[in-house]
Amino acid sequence: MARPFRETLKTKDFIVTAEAGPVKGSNVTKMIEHIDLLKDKVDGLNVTDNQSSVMRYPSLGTCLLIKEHGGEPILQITCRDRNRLAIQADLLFAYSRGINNVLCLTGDSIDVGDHREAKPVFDLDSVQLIHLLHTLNSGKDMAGNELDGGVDFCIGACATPSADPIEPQLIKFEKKLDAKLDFIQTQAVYDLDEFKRFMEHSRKMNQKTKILAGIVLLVGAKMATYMNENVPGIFVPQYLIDELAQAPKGTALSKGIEIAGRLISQVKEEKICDGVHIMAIGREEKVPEILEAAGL
Amino acid sequence: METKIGVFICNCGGSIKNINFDAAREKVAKIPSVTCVNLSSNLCLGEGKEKMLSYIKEENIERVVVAACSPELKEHIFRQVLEGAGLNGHFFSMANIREQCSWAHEGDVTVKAVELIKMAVNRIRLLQPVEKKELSVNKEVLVVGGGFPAISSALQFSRIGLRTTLLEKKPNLGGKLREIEGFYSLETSSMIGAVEEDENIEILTSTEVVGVEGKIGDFTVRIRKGAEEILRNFGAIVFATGYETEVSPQDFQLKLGINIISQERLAQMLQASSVERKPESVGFIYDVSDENSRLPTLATLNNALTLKERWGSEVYVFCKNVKVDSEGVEKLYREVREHGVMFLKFDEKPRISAEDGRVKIEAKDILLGEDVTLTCDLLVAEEKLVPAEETEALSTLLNIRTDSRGFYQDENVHLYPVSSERGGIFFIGGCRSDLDFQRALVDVSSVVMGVYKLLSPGKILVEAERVKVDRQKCRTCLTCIRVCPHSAIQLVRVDNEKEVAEISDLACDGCGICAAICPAKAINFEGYSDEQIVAQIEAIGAS
Amino acid sequence: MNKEIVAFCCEHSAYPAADLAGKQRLCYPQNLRIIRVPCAGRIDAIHILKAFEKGAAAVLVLGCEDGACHHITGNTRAKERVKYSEMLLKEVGIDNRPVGMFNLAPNEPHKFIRVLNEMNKRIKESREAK
Amino acid sequence: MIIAERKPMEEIKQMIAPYNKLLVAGCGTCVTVCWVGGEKEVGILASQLRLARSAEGNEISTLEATVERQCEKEMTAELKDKVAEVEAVLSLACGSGVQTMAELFEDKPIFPAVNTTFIGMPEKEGLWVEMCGACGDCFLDRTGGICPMVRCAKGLLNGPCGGTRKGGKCEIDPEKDCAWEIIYRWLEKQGRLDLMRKYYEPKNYRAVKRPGKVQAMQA
Repeated sequence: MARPFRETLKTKDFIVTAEAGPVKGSNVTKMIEHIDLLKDKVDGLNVTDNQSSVMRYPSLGTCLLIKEHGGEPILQITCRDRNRLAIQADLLFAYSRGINNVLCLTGDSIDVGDHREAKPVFDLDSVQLIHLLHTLNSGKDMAGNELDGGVDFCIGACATPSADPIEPQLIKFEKKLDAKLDFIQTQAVYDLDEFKRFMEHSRKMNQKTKILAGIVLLVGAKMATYMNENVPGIFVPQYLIDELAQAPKGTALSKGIEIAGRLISQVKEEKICDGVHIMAIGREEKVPEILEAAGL
Repeated sequence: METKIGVFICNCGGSIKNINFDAAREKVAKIPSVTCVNLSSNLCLGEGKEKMLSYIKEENIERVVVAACSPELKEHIFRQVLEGAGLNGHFFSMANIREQCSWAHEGDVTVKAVELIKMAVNRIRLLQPVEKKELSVNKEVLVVGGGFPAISSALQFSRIGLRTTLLEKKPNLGGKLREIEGFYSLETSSMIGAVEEDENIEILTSTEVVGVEGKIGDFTVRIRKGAEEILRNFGAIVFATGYETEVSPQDFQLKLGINIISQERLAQMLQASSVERKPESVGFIYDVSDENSRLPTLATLNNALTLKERWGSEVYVFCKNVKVDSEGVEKLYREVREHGVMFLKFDEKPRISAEDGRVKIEAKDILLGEDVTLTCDLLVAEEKLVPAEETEALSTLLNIRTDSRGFYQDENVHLYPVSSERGGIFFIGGCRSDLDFQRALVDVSSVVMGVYKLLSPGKILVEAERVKVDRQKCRTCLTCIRVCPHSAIQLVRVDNEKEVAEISDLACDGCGICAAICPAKAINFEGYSDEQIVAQIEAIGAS
Repeated sequence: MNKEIVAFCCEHSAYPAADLAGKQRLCYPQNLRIIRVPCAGRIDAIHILKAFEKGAAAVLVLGCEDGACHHITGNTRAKERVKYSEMLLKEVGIDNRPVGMFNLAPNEPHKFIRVLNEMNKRIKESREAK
Repeated sequence: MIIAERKPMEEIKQMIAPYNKLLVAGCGTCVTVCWVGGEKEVGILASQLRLARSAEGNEISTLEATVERQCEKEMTAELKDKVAEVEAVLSLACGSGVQTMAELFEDKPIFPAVNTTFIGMPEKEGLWVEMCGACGDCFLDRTGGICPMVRCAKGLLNGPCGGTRKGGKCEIDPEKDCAWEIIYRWLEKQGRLDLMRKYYEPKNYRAVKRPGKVQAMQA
């Protein structure tokens, strides 16, 4: 059985988590393959919650699969699709089935997904969701009612080190830290100098929360340029794009793996933060190669 | 009782040949409200007009339709006849059966002519009286600026008896006068002396306009001098705020320095009694970015000539175009060439680099069709004309547009040369375009004529409430105020209660944009109301 | 009416251009009916719709040249309103009766004729398509 | 002010398909000001419908009327005679006006010709933007006078989402400033950034019990 993530956070020097994206449909074979491949190589497996507002197999269900296959799941919850009743109910269920780690997110806008006419809920925001988790941990629900059988979640949230402008984001980040977090998983990081400045700022505010740098696998120069133009809060420096573009035909992906590995080992060697969170969007099977490239 | 409408049909001295007038007369007589139809062949001449007048009186005609030539030509003449007969001049409409009917078509056009008359009758039936009234105007003029056009127009206003205030934001009058006096043998100090001595001219220096309220004949201007603000009233405002020049070496990614200098710096060097080292070769470069280079051309030619004469340097001029359309510039250009100045014309931007403390210019000469490389001791960089600093702020304050280059009003042919979309506000000189001295003089005369016509009678005759807001219907949505191109609409408070839009008869120029856009249909444009327009449509094809 | 073109002509540009066309005897079909307006900006969608309700074959709004409107924004507004009217007509299924806005100077009688011919051509085409 | 936009013509045509005599009724208040339901638009819509039906060979006759405020029974009651003459009413008022009309004239079908969209203000001539969501629990004192409930696409109360684009633009509209970016700038200018650092509890979304009712205290 996998080690509880909270314990890992306390004891391990360099923590590695990875992301698993659920399928669109009920065929979970491929997902199980990924789970089996990764469960022993990383300290926790995040499951996205209708990522990019595209309807998929649920985060909660996938976490259950991970648990059943002996992995350590991290349940991602967004505020977009559920109101406070539904979120609390889901959390009670999760805890009762051994899913003890939660990453609190606002959620992408409905307008970027595949069900654009849906009603956006956003009954809570990510900071309020963190507070809600603490309330549940204290044995009560949001309305102040006692719970018959409490919960004890390990609570995480995300941060965007490359946002521009950064100031309003930092204020929100501070609010998240003030709400007490066990861990932070950041948006993709490529510019480590910028990330170091972000870390300096975070350390000033809070020493306890573990921070895992987000590593998104680049599969080519095109993807990098696309992300720069279209994905808020991500900035791939030009030299990395050039490096990818100059890679011989058919080797861009391995170049991307090499870059990811390089970033991870630098984060580790320079002790920039407490670990990394690997997002190999749609290429979960490549995570072991990234780990290998990083020398882990 | 039904309104009596008289229709006068004229064959314009027999020049309308393809209408059967008797048949037309018969048909027109059957149009409802038409009480009499009169045929004529010279309605606009003395005899015709007299007959028309007596006919109106005899038949007790209340409204008149004239079917003849284009209203563009004779409308005003016929209105006078109506007024002479004691009718409201507005109760008149023309059917253009000549230019837009008889002359425009082959074959018989009787049917169409009758229809055009029917359209006019339909319209005139719905007209409401429009009264004329005289509004008195303030006869004082404000001239903003301190350069040649400002000083010169102030002097002329004074001469024709209009009290003038000359307002300059700098501490002294003169503007760029001192820079050009050499070219035109002007005496700056004597001109300034003349305004200073003129009792009809008040001079305010170090002063700015910070607000303009009101309308033609009746402006209230907020003026700031230091910390003090005062309100003053004027009948007309003339802006002569000038232009500025901008050296744009960034076009070549070079900075001004010892080797690359501005025209202004060169002029200073030329005026100085001695220079450290006379440059052996000097290059000029201009007209890199746009065609409007009248003044830079003049400056370049003058400076090139002086350079030759004083220092005897080699002089090269790199340009796209030599704009010689100003008075005397063709001659000056020839003179400059005769002095040995070389002109090199390019299409592509020349490359400029530093070489051993000198400046290297590489260009493709389009006349020679060859690449030319020259090295000069000194390069005089292009100067662009840009709007004066305050232009943008003033344009917002006045609600007056600037053209695509940021200057006032140079592009609209209806306002040319010095008027603006707001009556009583004028722009002259460099603030509206790249003008040479002669053209600036033309501006001065135009504005003096314009203001004289406007203010010297002391009153303006306007049509009262021709475009009018129905206060009951006005929803105070501000749409008309936002869209009026002449800033003629303001909010007013009625009976200390409801705020509604009100149109100034003085400032309104009668375009009807507001009447078209008003979402509450609260604005009526008499003569062009919705009903009056639709009534004309209804007459079409009815026969 | 059913074959007439209703043309709202600005008195600063198109109206004198039409006069000039007559003076120069540039003959054109008789189906044109000009309504003189102080500015193309006076004309709104309702006037265009009403003309069609009365059976006009086509509606023209003619104003000053770009950048040279006597009332600064009248011609650009007219252009927008004609576009809007086209949309209003299209959404009620009336796409066979053309409406157009053109800019011309008072001394352009030939352009006036060109615009007219173009409109008559469009009327013919849309009738044939029907 | 209440902002609305006209419904798609197809929808309107379908609603009124069975009727041949119609009152097109405008409202002289908000919808006039936002160019959608005043006297002018009433004229245009009526003309459009006549054209449409005439083209179909199924003529319709229309009456046109605009009252000052269709949401006031006394004012809308003025239309009594006209309503009596027609088979149905097409109202260009906001949802509130349409319902007032419906309540007054129970025996007549009343149809909405516009979609009531939001409470907003004109950003410039002819362009209106949403400003207020009528939540019944105003938050503006804490956000520099900018409502994150409606001006943030997600209605977030504790700061911007991670989707903020470069230059502080909104995730779903690159033209629009992120509401929280504006709030930040304004509070910073006022030296009140501490307001943004504060944690705000989840909002009471039931501050107004539906259907809403406000009883004035003064008499």
